[in-house]
Amino acid sequence: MKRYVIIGNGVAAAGCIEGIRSVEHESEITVISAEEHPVYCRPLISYYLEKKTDLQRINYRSPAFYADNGVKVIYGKSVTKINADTRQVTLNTGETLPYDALCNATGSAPFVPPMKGLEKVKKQFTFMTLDDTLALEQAVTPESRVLIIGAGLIGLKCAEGLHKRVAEITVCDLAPRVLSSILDDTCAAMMQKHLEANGIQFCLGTSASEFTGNKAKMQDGRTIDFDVLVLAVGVRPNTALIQEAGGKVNRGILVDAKCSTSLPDVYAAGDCTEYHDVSSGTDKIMALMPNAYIQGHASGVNMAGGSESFDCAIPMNSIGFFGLHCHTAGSQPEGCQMLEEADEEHIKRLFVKDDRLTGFMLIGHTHRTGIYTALVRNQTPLSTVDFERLKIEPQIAALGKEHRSRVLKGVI
Amino acid sequence: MNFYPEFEVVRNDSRCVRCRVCERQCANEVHWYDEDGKILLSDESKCVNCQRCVSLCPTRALKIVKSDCRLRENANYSDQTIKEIYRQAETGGVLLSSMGNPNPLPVYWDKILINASQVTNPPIDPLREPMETKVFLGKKPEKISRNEDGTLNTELPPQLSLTMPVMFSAMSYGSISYNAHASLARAAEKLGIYYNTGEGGLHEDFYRFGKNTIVQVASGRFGVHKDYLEAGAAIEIKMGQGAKPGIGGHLPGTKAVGDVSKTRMIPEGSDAISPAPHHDIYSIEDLRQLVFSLKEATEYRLPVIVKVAAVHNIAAIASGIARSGADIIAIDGFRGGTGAAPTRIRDNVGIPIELALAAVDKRLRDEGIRNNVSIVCGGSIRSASDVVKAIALGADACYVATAACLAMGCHLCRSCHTGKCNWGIATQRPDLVKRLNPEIGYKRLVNLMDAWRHEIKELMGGMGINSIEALRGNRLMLRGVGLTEKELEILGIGHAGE
Amino acid sequence: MKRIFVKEEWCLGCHLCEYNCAFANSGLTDMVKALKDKKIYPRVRVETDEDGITYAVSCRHCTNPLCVKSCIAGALSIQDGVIQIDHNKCVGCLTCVLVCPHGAVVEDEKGIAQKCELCMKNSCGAPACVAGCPNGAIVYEERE
Amino acid sequence: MIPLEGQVRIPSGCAVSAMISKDGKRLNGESIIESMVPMHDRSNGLGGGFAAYGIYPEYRDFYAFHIFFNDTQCQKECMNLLKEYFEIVQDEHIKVRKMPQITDEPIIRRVFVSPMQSVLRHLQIDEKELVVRIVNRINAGLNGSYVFSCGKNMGAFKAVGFPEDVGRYYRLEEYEAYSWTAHGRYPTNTPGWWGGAHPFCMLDYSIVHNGEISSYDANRRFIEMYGYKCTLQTDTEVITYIADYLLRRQGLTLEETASVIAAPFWTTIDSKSEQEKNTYTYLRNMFPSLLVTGPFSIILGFNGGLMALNDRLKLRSMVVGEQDDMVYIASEEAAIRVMAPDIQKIWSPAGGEPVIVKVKEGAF
Repeated sequence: MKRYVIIGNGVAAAGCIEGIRSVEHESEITVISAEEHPVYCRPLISYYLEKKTDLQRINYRSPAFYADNGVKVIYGKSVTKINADTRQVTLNTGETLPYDALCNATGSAPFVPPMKGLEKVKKQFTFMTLDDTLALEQAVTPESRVLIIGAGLIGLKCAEGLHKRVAEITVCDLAPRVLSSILDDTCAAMMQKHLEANGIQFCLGTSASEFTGNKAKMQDGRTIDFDVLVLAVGVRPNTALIQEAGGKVNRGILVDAKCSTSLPDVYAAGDCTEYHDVSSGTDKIMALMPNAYIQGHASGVNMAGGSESFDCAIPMNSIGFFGLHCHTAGSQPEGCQMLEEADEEHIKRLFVKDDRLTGFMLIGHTHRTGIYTALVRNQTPLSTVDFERLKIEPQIAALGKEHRSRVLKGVI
Repeated sequence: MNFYPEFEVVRNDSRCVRCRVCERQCANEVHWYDEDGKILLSDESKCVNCQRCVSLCPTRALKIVKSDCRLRENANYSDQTIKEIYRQAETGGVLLSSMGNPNPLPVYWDKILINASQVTNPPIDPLREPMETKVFLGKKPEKISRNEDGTLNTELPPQLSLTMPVMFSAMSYGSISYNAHASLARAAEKLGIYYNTGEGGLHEDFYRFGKNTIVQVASGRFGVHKDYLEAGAAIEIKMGQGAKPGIGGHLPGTKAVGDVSKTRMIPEGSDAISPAPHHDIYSIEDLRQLVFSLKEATEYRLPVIVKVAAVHNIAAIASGIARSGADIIAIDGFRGGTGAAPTRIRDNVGIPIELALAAVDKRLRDEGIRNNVSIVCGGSIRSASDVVKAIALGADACYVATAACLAMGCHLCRSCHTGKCNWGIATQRPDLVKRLNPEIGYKRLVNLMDAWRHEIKELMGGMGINSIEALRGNRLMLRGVGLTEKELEILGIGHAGE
Repeated sequence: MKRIFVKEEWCLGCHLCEYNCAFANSGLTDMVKALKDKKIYPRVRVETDEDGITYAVSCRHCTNPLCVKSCIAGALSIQDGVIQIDHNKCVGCLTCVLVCPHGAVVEDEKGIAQKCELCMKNSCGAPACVAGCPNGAIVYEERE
Repeated sequence: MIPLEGQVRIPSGCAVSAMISKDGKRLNGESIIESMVPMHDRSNGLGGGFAAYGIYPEYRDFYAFHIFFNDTQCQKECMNLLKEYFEIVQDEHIKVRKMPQITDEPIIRRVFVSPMQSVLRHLQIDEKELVVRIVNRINAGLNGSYVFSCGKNMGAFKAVGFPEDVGRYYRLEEYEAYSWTAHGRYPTNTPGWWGGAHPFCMLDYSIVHNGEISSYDANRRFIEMYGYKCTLQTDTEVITYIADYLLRRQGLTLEETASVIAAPFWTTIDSKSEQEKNTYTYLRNMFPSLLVTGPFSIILGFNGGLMALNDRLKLRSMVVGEQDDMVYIASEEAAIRVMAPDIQKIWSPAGGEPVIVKVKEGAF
């Protein structure tokens, strides 16, 4: 019997629970959830606003999930300290919990840069949690003018979510383009155009220098009137617990393929971690859902004495606005070659280096892109596939008869 | 001269979902999709009414109908006759046809009815009682002999053992596809019967079905060598074919490709022409020599079948064969199928199998030599009742080919000679051959024969007969309807009501 | 468990599997009504290789499925070995499309994800592509 | 016009009965006649008959021809033919008892003959073959003459009428035989003809048969290849010829003959030992056309014994009883109980399983 403790209650935690239970069913698992909700996937909050999901459907797992898996959830409390020597965690209530294996799945938190007069803005929100969302929902009316600071994934998804609920949305960002973390100028321009066509206004390449009441004064001199302010500038990994306990932390918590931290029997998974990107060959924070679950699962398996590695992580994103989807994956390393195919409504950019597909950006054409993703993830030598055909469209046909035979005639 | 096409493609556009399966599946390229109009169009002049498109259309949006555009009505000069004259006037060539004679000549099977037991003896229920259909084919000695200890000497001349009195008759590899042969071979093995290689040799892949294979030796001797002769369970000397008595065969060079040419041992792309006669058989005594040459070559292990077309003096011919050393006579009636034959010959030469069979069986009995040979009859055996009637007339077993082709998907469009069989049977085009999956083809053949066997048993049971031997030559079980005295006399049966 | 396997040597490239799939999952009882004048969104796709060989590709029901692990809505799950999608939960983020290495999860006409569920949830009860294949090129069977 | 016997095939139901002493004890015909009485309803008065073995000990070396003649002209013609091939040893009336139940009687003669050796030498055949040929010739060729019995030391007695009446008519109580068979006929579409009554005989083989075989024409057309002429178109006739062909011409044993006529099913054969399997397979393969199907129970009588056989599905009743040296066989147990009221051992043989009874060597 082991005592498993999981800090956090997001999908990494769910993955961790399922990972543990794929190995054993005896030991107790305790989850410490700061939020008062059972596990949900944070990206769903914009879909909540958009009414594509609701408070029932938003749950990541069934209502019986914790009971079925023998998990005790401590809601509304947070961990203030990990003592790696004594192997216990301390909660904000002062109580301590011993552990034999610990998973730090603390995720990330919004980062709000200091802005003059911000504290005086009454209706200001971050957009990370369900509670943020419920509060924002209360605040907006059909007449609201919304100003969103940050044209990244979170800001834009928030814009899409609010679109039908409010009168006007303006998104501003210091960066000169939207989705600057995943798209290049050309792709970003196409997405921006599409967003604008759907009524989202942009104010890019500048930031708010001062708020006066419901007026934002921009650095370039413009002023924007708003009723509701959403701050979506960025996020930061929650690394403090590990760092304070003496674990190695860079920008995120450093973990290996087994999701181990540098502390004994302490694992970390999800948005709080920094790990190896095979597409670029560098360590980085890849705060995205599939990786969070996979890391959580791997950490769970390893905590329970099994063995599971996540050694093919790559950054990737599937994001869409108003019906236009954008798929990106991998990276664009120095010296890579870009192969492009584009028209008015679609862009396909494939990045190739050293006989490998290192990454891609696709807008519009997202049919079967998983085949490209697999090439990036598996670092498949392009000389072994029919890349000319693949460039035209992703297809099993181009991966060779041997691969096809394995996939279509066997159990995968 | 241009004709209005024989068939019309009727497409119910309100049902067409543009899946384009018709376009993809027509080897004759009748259908095509017009991207501009987003509509499927057809060139009906190419249609042979094989029904592939009709069969595959998932919404039943298609039908093929006979065109009602006719030449002026003429009972003497039919449309067909006139069009054939036009075609010949244009090409100067012999007209070619495929499959069996389609003309409305008498089908005696349909004028013969089968008996059933009432009151004086009981019908037998095949679901409750054993009902035997096993048949041996081969020569039976005049007399038994005993070993020194008085026990029976149970050795017999080579025999074929069939679980039911039906075999798949000769269709050469070349005239039909690899997959068709694979289907037939597997089905024969599964059923415990035999299939026949035809005159094109035996593909190396099918040697493993040898114990269910009859290897044929025809006038062209294509693919005949020692291993081939020894590979099968019996050897058939093909003297003639019901669909084209008196002429040889012609496999067009377009079908003699790849493994076909290799199996036939002829150069790729060359026409395979088998001569009208066997040039070493100009008389019955020559046949005897060939029979014994083949027996000698295979150490008397295998029965030898002599296959002849049903022609006017078939009884005398059969009598000769029965005395030639042959073990089995196969008689092929004039309605039998072919992969290609001159139309005039197919439609005008030979006699019906029913009359030929009755005449041969009677003659051999009259001469007391019926036991010298088994009789296999073919040439349009279409159903279990045809089989039962044939056995009652005196056949030991039947050969079926057209029915087997139908089981494999053939729709009797009679275009085998074009080599573009849309059902993957009478073609060598790889994309078309692929359409016959032997896994399916063999199961359908097995199903068909299983069904026939059940029906044969039902019919036998009705007659109060529980073993097929007791049906053979049991002509009392048959009555004719609407037949002349002469026809009844030849068939050796009474008229219904007698 | 039984899975769909492809015998490409018998695939005729007729594409009927795609139409049968689209029809089977239309919820309608008449194919004409279901498919007439509509773009079809089948869950099985016929591919053609460089030699002109065709074959149908549909979900392989992987034992370690990336799509299930990647689903942000928890809409994808494995039930008795069958990877199923809860269309009611799917929000259409298409992450599953981005991760499926076989290209077997695709967007449907409503913009959410769909995939082969072996016709377990429609009235067919067994894969319609298999039942409708005219040449036995798709089979539904148990394999190791 | 109603067709005559031989012009049409006649299916008929019947009663059979037999008794035999294994010790060769000779018993008069009283018992066998009585045995047919309880089975009266199995006949319809259109034929009855008996065969008796061991009745002519004093003429044991001569063939006893029992012959019907329509008139004296026929008789003269037939006797002339016989004289060409045989020495006539004795030519007499068969004594009958006039009775109202039996009418339309033909001339009934008994002729003991001996084949002429010169004829046998000339034709290069044995005497049995000569008898068969000449009998076939008379029966098929001479209108108005019909040899209905032609074995040695045995004889058939038959007529149109109920069997018990026929027995009385022929005064069978005056004959003593170690083996008796009897038959009552129920033909369905004939006026009845004396020659068509059973038993049917060839040489010393006699057949009484109850049933309607479905293999008739297959059997007939085969057997006719070997010189037999099935003029009566009855089952009994063809079965007799089959028995003659297999036993005499092919030299099969009774058991082997039974395995041809009522061959074991293939499934049964498959369960046998290798040697039996070979034998049964051989016999079915060799004589497929002599398999008899459809319902039958037959009793084949011959000098020195008899064999009873049912079709392989046992579609007709037949029971066997045994007491001391006597064996009884009949369509119904009631018939046996008439012949042996105290009998204990009675059983019903399985379909296709021959019951062969032989009189002790030297006792007949």
